[in-house]
Amino acid sequence: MPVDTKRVRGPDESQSPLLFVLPSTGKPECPQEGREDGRQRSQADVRPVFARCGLISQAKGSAYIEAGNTKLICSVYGPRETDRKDEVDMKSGRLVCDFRFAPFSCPKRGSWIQGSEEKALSLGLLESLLPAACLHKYPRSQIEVNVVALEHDGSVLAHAVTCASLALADAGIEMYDLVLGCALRQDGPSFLIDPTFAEESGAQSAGSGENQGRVTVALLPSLHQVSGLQSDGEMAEDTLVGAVKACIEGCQRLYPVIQQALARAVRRKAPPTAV
Amino acid sequence: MATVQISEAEKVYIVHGVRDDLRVDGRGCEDYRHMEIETDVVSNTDGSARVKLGYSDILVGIKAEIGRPRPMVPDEGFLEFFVDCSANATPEFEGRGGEDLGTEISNTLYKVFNNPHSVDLRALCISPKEHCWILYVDVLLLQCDGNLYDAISVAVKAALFNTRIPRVQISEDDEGTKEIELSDDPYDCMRLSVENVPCIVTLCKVGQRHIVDATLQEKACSKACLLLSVTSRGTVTCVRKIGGGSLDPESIFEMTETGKRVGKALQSPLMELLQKEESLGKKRQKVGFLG
Amino acid sequence: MSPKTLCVPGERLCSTEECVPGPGTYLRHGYIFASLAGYVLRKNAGEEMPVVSVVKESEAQLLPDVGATVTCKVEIYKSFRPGDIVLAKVISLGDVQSNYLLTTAENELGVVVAHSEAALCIPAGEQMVPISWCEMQCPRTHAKEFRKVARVQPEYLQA
Amino acid sequence: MAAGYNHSVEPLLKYRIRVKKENCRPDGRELGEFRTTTLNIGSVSTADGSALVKIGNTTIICGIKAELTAPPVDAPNKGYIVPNVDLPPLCSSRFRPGPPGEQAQAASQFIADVIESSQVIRREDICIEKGKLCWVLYCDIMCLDYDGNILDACIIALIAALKNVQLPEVNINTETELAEVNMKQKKHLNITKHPVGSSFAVFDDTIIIVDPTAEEEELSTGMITVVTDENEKLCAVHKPGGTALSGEKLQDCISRAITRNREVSKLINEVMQSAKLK
Amino acid sequence: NMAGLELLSDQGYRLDGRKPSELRKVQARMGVFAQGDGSAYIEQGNTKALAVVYGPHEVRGSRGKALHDRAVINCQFSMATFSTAERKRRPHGDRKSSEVSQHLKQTFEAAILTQLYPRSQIDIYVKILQSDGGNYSASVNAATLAVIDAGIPLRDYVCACSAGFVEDTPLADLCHAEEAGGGTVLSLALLPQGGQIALLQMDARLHQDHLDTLMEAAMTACRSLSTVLDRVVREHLQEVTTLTAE
Amino acid sequence: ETPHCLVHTMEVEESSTHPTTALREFGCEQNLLSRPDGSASFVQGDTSVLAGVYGPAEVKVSKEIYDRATMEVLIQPKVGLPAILSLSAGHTRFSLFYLCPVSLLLSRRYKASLCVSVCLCVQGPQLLACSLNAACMALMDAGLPMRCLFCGVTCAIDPEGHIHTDPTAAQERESRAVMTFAIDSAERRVMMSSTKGSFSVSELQQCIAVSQRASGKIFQFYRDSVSRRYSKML
Repeated sequence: MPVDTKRVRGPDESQSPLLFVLPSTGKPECPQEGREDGRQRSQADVRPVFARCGLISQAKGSAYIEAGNTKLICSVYGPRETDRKDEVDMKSGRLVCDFRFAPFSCPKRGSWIQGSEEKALSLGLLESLLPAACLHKYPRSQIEVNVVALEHDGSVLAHAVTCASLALADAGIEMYDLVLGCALRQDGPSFLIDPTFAEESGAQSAGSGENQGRVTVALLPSLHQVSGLQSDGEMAEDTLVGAVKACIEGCQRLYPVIQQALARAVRRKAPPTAV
Repeated sequence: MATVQISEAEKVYIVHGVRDDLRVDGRGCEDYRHMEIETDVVSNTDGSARVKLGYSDILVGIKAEIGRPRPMVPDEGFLEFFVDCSANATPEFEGRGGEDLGTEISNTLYKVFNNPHSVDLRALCISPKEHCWILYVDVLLLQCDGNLYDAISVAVKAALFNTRIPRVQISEDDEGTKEIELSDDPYDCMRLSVENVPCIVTLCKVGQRHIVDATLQEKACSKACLLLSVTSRGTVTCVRKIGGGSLDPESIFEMTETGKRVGKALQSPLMELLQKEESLGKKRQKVGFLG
Repeated sequence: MSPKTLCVPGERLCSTEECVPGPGTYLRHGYIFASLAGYVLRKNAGEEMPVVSVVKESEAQLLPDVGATVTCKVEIYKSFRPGDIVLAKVISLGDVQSNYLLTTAENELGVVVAHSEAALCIPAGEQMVPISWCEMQCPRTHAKEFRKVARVQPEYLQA
Repeated sequence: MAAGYNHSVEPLLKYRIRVKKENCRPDGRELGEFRTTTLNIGSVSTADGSALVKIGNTTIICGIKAELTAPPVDAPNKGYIVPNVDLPPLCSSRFRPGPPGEQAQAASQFIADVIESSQVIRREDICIEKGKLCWVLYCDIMCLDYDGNILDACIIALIAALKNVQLPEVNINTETELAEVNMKQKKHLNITKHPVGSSFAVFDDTIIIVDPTAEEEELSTGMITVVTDENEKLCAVHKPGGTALSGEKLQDCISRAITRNREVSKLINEVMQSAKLK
Repeated sequence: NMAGLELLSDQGYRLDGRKPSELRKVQARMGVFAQGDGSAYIEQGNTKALAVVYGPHEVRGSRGKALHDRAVINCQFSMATFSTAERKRRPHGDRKSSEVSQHLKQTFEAAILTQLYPRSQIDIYVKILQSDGGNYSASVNAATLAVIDAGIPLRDYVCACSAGFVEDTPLADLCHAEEAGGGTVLSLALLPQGGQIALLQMDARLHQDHLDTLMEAAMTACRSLSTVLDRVVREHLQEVTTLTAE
Repeated sequence: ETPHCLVHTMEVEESSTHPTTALREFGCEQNLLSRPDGSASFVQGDTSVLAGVYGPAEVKVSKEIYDRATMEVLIQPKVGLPAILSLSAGHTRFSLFYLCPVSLLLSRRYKASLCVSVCLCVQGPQLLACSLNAACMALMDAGLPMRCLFCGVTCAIDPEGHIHTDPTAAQERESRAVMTFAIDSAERRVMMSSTKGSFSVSELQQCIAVSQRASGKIFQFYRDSVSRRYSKML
């Protein structure tokens, strides 16, 4: 292993105290009906979202989103001259996405070095945003989207997509539509929309070996197009279709909140009387 | 060649062809190209396979090594995927040029296998919390001619089928220190059940229709693809939208349906072929790269 | 025609039969959609149909359009020196390898602000004053230097 | 940052003339005036301790994660404190993705030095059993908005986050020799010193301003950071090159730093108090 | 020599039963891939290498790399992660494979008539699929066939072989166990017709008196390899001409 | 032409009036490398540093800054890759990066590139001070126009509150605080400061005063070695 000389180094190996917690006696019952935070199963019951634009003074556009305990911040820089001059297509702009977990954002401490999960999320973010951005309007240039997860409490990609599209709109990057994200955890016959970290990674409820999986959908709400779709686990085809439909519904639930956040940002930057 | 650029006229020609269910090479929308599969091609691995699909050429080698189980799942072994997009396939991959594609593919493979049924990971455990088998699944891209994911998934499945893991014996001495002994007999080994190992079907939306096993030219006409990994029972283990375009929900549902059908149909001839090849045993003429 | 209507990207503004699409909008299936978050503006420019556009705030565009006049930094001996602020016009986006192609071949284009080279003015060269269309002079050392001087139009200096 | 562009015509000169003439900075502050400082603690529940600090636009978040490890061989009765400062591309267009740049490295080293010099925590306090088990406190400091003077903000965030940390009780099982963690019994850390930093930007030794913005930092010809503790002792006088300063000017900076310490200590205490009430 | 006893039996046979000057079995095929301008596969015993050649084509990346009087030879040597007994973490980029890449480049700069293609670039990529000693040699031999397959003019075949020294006996074409034995290993790339040496490399020390014998052993091995390669090329040509004639 | 070398060492006597400004013997050799435009080695106590200056040279277009010279500072250990150096070596780099441009008299149009390369030959205490001195001598040797010279002085405060300039490794280990200053030759002001440990304001001011006094000796040493070198050349 190469030694990291650009950071203050700690011990070679350390373990989370959570691994040494004594198993508590009474196992908490797996709630079949409701969910831990009181939301309903198998309904488009998304967590209330708090969204704000324009928090980062240095960025062209920025957004902060909080859904339950999941907290994400995003900045957009550019359009500016592209780094990669060898890129084949100079007529269209480049979108660059960088997703990161803050080291303290997950139950287990993460490394500063971008891991493969972060790379996969960066790519998922990029593919979900690409269909919405009018990149042909920005020849020879690149637009950078940086997302940092400050706290990961489930559905992180879905909210990252929403957050990034808010920041892009705040930056005044031309877009065909906003992009909204919604995630789902399929648990046997029922599903949990916008799952928390525990619901996302938790064990299946008893007695249902089939149809366990996770789905994330990114939606262009007014054009009604799916710009991103990812799933894993094991699902029958009709379950999967149902899950995608539920996610689309979840995205639509989010739309008014995001519209309001954006309108607020527009009004703050230039009060209606000024125009 | 990971991607090609084609002219507008070519695009129109391909899109019109697909509309009439007639592709440039004469295939229908749901037909695969000719596929060649050979297992046991690299002798110093525990399992290997080579798959040729069109000119796409994939070599998979699997090595089993003894390691420590992950703390969260102490009674299971695990799989590690690595995809080497070698410069042999295209000069673009020279140096670190193939790394991004390599991580993208390996991340997808992790998702495809992220479920308890694809591979019996418990069988890979030697002694809980202490020792387990780690299967290093190394994918080597030798040539790219479109539809890498499908070819890679078939090659991985074939290589897993071919994998033989030595049997181990755990002996404990007086002080309680455990020692692992590998069986001396090369035929005394463990096989993996690949019954539930999924295969990937990538569907590309071209015009208003979707096609399987797209060539590079066809891929260039498509704005968005849908990747599905399907088991022999028709269960979907992973879905991913690939590419810079969007899809309307209806076509996603149609593509899922096609994907499931095609993926399911792909499985039994593949298993038959693998079993037939194995039944030849030592009599089989190994072709490798010399054929 | 209320200017106070807010919109977000992807909102349908009107059909093409009512309006002509302007900046900040795009066309799709015969309708005009917003591509920016901002205020909807409809302007009658004397033509038959009003132009509909979306404006954020008054903000200078950072990327030059072809034909637009830009201020940038260049270097060609005798006409320009590094650090000069030059008024130029973009004539092409250039190809993959090269950069933007600019021109100053107009009386109004050329060096706007320059600092003297002279060693006496260390560390910061004094800002020079133009004395002809091809020369500028340092007010402190009175040394003359060559520049392709622009006949500056006042509106460009406001920014 | 379209705004920054306009200044490039004659930035330094203009700035200097304006500050000299009006004794006032572009944002209306006086030379010795800090921007409004706000503090929020415990906002990240995945961290064992966290704090978010804003000095004007500059935003710094510090999250502390505690893990278990074996004590260092050369100091078997001590634990580890591992501070790292990250300046991600998120916070400003001047930073690129990838390994930490010069500035982030220098900041990490500086924070590590401040912890060591000021003895914020006695490293013996976080040792659980000599030579066997100790805590390692990963103090990850991340800049979310870079508008100058990150060092001051980093120190405040670090101290506030450390005060927010609660460590679970750990025992070593005498039979299995394995650690046993009791999440129900948690204890605060013993913070012995409260260092506070004050950064100054120097303009050719004629003007010294406190708490520079990113733009002022860029224009300045030198920077200096003075860290003091509550006993008016100095923990760091950090000046990486730049314009030279006389001893008297340095004394002015130190005096300002001492008053700043009182201001910030008061802020931290207030926020800690109100957090306890919740 | 401590490993000497095991490496050479009393009867004068090597670990795998070969005589000291005997080569391992060589099997090769040209034109294994449809894409790329030339390709070849070679097996030398258990060492298996694939080579692909692209070019001559325009210089990629920065144009500053182009040479005005000849072609740039660009080589990358890499090893499949499963090619060695213990799994490799990275296929290339480590010091060892960068060194072999550099040696390949030097070897083929000496062999290819680069002046015929000024301002252009020729890429040679070699992948070791299975490694059992003599990686460099197998790479050179595979690359030679691939270059010929690409129709790029060569001064001569470049044949490479390794040789080692055990108890005053020179051994040709070492396998992994013999290479790892700790003795001197000499790698030689030869243009056999004129007897010119394209590359010579030796690690560990050797008494000056032994150098000639060792060189001679390596050169003989290279010459016999060249006849094998020549046969492969002729057979391939035969095959191609009959195919095109049909 | 063989490079003109000059080895010069100086012993600073323990002066009874200022016992605290005692400096150990140090040595310096200028122009000992042929490749760089200027070079110097500086030996101070157990620490030895070699510095080379390359430039002014043409700048790479990609690294060009339109209104100033491009500075690059490299720190290398004597053996092995620079990657093995710890963060504290980065501190030396950081300091030099901000020090050199101030002391150099470069026109703002001076679009050249300058590279200062420092090789840590024997890594002892006071690496920072020693590196500063070596770099300054190398800049001088390169013949670059300079506004002023600079030198590095290290002081340590022991638990009893005594100040030691140029502390030994043992003194440094036992000390309560260690500070290193860079002092300019023109007005003896503080150009750079780096401290470890905690100390009072008066202790800081004392250390600065002591360092300023000590700097005089180092600047005299600079002068002596240069004048001796040129007297030989003429």
